[in-house]
Amino acid sequence: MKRYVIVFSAIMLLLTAVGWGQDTAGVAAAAPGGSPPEPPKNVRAFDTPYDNGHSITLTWESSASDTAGSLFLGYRILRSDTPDGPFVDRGLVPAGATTKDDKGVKEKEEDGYFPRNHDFYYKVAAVTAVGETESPVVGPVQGVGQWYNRGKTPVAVAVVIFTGLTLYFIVRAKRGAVLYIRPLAGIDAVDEAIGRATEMGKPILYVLGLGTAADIATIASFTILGRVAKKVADYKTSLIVPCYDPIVMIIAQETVKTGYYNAGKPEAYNQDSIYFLTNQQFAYVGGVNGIMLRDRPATNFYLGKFYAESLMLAETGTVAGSIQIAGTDEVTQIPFFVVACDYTLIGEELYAASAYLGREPVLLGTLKAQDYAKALIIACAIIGVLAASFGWTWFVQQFHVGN
Amino acid sequence: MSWETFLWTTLSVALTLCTFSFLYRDNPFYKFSESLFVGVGAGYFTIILIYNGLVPTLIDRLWVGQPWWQIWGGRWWYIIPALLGVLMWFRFSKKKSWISRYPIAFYIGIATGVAIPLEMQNRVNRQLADTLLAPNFSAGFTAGISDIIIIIGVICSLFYFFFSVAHKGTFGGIAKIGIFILMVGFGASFGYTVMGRISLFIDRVQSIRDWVKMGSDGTGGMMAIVTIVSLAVVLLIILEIMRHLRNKAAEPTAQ
Amino acid sequence: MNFFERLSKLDRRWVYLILAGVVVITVLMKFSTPIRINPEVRAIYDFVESRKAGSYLHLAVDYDPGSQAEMHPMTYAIMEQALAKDIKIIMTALSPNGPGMAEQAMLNIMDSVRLHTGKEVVYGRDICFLGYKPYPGIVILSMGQNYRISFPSDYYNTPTDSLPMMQGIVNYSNVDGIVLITGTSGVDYWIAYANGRYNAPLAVGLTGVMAADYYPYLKSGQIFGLMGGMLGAAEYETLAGRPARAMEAMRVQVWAHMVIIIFILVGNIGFLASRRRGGAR
Amino acid sequence: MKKEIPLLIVFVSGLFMAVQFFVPHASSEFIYEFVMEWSIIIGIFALALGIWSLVRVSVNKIRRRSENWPYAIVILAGLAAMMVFALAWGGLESYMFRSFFNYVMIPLHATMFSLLAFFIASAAFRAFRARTALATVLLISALVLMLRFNPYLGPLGGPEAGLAQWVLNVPNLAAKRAIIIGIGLGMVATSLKVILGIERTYMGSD
Repeated sequence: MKRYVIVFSAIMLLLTAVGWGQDTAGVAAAAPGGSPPEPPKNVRAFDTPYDNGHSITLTWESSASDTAGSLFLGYRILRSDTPDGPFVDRGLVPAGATTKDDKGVKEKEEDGYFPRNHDFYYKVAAVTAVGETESPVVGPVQGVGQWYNRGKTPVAVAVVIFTGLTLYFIVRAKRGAVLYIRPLAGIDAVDEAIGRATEMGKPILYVLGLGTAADIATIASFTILGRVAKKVADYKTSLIVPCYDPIVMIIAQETVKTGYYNAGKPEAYNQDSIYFLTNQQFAYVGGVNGIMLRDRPATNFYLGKFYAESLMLAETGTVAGSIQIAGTDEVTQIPFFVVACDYTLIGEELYAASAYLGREPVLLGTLKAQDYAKALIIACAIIGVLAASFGWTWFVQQFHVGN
Repeated sequence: MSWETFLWTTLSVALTLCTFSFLYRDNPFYKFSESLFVGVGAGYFTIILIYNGLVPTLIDRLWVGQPWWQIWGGRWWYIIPALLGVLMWFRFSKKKSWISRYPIAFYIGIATGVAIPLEMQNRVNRQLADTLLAPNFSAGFTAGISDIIIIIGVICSLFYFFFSVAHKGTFGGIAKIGIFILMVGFGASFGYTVMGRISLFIDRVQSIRDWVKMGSDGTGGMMAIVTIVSLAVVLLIILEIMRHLRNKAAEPTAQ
Repeated sequence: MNFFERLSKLDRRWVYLILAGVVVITVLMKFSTPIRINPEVRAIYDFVESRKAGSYLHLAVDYDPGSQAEMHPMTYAIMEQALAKDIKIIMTALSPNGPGMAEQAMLNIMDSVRLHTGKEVVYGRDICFLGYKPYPGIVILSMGQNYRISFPSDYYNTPTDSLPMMQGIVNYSNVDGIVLITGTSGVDYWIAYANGRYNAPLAVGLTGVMAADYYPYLKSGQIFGLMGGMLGAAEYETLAGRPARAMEAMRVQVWAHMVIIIFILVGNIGFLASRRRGGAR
Repeated sequence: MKKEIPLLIVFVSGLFMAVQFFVPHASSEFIYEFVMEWSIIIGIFALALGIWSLVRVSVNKIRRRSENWPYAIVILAGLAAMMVFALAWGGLESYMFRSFFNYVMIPLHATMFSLLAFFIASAAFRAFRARTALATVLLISALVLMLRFNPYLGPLGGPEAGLAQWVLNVPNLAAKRAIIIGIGLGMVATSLKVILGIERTYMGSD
């Protein structure tokens, strides 16, 4: 009988301690037949570094009761506006943890608002089946926003180096330095493909993909489209550009117009050949597939952002007998283009294409900057791996980007 | 099963069959379903953008229950993006269409400005930091060798992407190893994806099966519709085969 | 044009037709593929099979609707097997969208057992569902102490103590083993806490994508069995002698893949043969 | 006025957003979120131009009786139907709008997507030929991955599954990483070219 009483009261206490349903935080109970846990030691509360200010970080050393195999449930974070309470439960952290960011949103009117520049007091309680033991109160502490995120320094350094390289090579190119670039099969094919369309008297289809005008891949595709449009105007071929996004359509119209203008044939430009189709992924695929089978373009360009439709477009284009040149920055889709298209611009080649097609020295200069950046990355990788292997962690840590 | 659901389901099965006919060749049935999809898709997108985009991000913020002309109670500063949006409409005019470049310039500027540090961090800094690991031989010999292969693979593949150096000699050799590694990766990606894609078609076959079942379990009328649709499909296939045979007979034999 | 050249230039529509034909036939026909049973799946089956009537099994259903296609067949197969052997099942759900999955599985199985064996499965006597609680790590720990800490009442708000089958069942030490079916990373908690701290025998059923990462735990003995994805579920259905949902999906997929692989091989044979005949070009 | 000011806007807003990335303060976050909303709102206004373009192209097709013009009517009918259903009867909750979504759009979407299964098969058949050394490597690595879950060939977790996992985790990872790094550099370079006004074809000609 006595055993049942003990079990029953232990259960009841556990329920209270873990506290589902009710906010019973702060009730530290001593249990019959067991001792309450040791409190966590050295609790510290401080402003979370490099954040927007709506967060405070807590750290502590494990309670002596938090050992493997024990019935230790975790740590409860308690917060108050005054040192004397009342303390509010800010969540439970599983056993073994020694840190927690107590944070919230910055909008005053929303749930979970966490005030900035406001004094708080904290306690951390060790929770077991038997009871809870709280640490002493720490504080006051305030969440403060920072103006520079030091964790991002490696990114800042990378951006500065890269921008410097780019500017340097642009200036050099403007002064007339001759830059070599290696041939790229996909680019060499562009002229041939446009010429073929002219011979066959068939149009050229240019698909900008599913990206919005805010996607850099789409922006890169615009720059290629401008060069292609110029050549198309030179060859007096027609161009079809069905678009997936209205803003993309508007920019594509401007781009093609510029291309025709640069070719000295602004009168040949027809705005209706660059149109909005639809904004549903597979409806768009259906529409473009239809164009391929009905207008039988001699050449299809797929440059931009592509998802599952990559292979559907490329296979239909093959059926229609078109030459296909593709390029995307979606890593998972590159293989499908490689398999099904005649020429594929792999990854970075997509971004290099406009410089290749335009052949303007300034643009070629940026390619040189990209190459130097890659050389730098390779050097860092080799040195870094060696450093890591010989335990020289300082070097490796310099590359680590914080949140 | 209600008639209503059955008829809607019949419609979707019919559209499904129309779409599948594309695999054979372009035909009026596919053209119909494709055009319908394009139109309905654009209409759906417009409506969603009005109700889930325009209303919550703009209208609800400008007008908070006041008479419509009085926007000061709301967050009036949202009038700025609205004006920028209206500037886009200058494209309807031939002469003034250049005004639309202002919002576009803003849009592009934001996109590229956000991208510079963000893509540098996510694609360059983070990927590089993940590469800087000592080969983990404590997890076994294979694991250690694999780590070394990863590092060598990354470096060789990066060599392939050099634009301003001729791919000749030693450099060309390293770049060649790089392109082989890229191809292994592409093959793996392709093979990995095949698994999931078949199930998409399985799902469509099952939905047609369910429709046939729905009809045969339902009233006589439903059964009749299922029969008519099925007969129509069979008839079309037979007609197509006959047309094909006739054309073949008319053609001079190949070779 | 010889046979091999013809083969390698086969019209794509034949490829489509054969693939579609194989899928349609395998969907409609009720045959089973010869599934080779892996020891890690058999271990789970044997474990359930060797339990005595009246013993207890804890079934953790921790997956969301998104992975139900792979996970439901596992849950169904194990429940059918256990209930047929009069093993009592305690169910829990520790993923936010899991309770709906668990309840659906439980109700369907109660019906189907009644239909197939005529055996009446009574809620509270043969099976119970304790429900969902957040913080999986803590819930798993607390259940090692006492089920009632996290689940003072079951999913339907009946006090746990008033369920006949829960009389005398305190914690993991009263159940013979835990089978966890999950598509979430909560599996790490189960391994670390339920097995690590309380030494409860644990077997897991995982999505195909996850499975490969958990073989090390099988080797180290932290889990005694593992089912991976649709194939794992199909293996289990085969063992249980009741091929059902997983088997259907599996036989279609397997045959469709075979078709694609055969096409690749045929294409290459045709290509290589015609190249050899054509000589060096 | 026509070109200089837009280029200045690109430069200023681009530079501002690039710097914003390094400032974690709440006021910087606020500006970021506000500016993102601006982009969304501009996009909504642009939609009118998109729909106008679709309608114009379709109407022209019908008027000129170009090839396949009847299907332009279907496009316009679908577009009009969805707009009328929602705007005239109960918005997003409208019965017809929802039914069209559930029984026209969803099945068409799923069916169009499922065509991919066939395209994968035909692409594999047509393109996976051991023409060159590179093509052979591609073919073999794809086959290794395709065979990994085949019960006719071996147990899950057996040697070929291990090989597949290795191909996925080692060479595939190396290839992806190199591609991603290259793409990152390309994206930053392209963005720089746009912000600096070196690349300006998108801005129009006059």
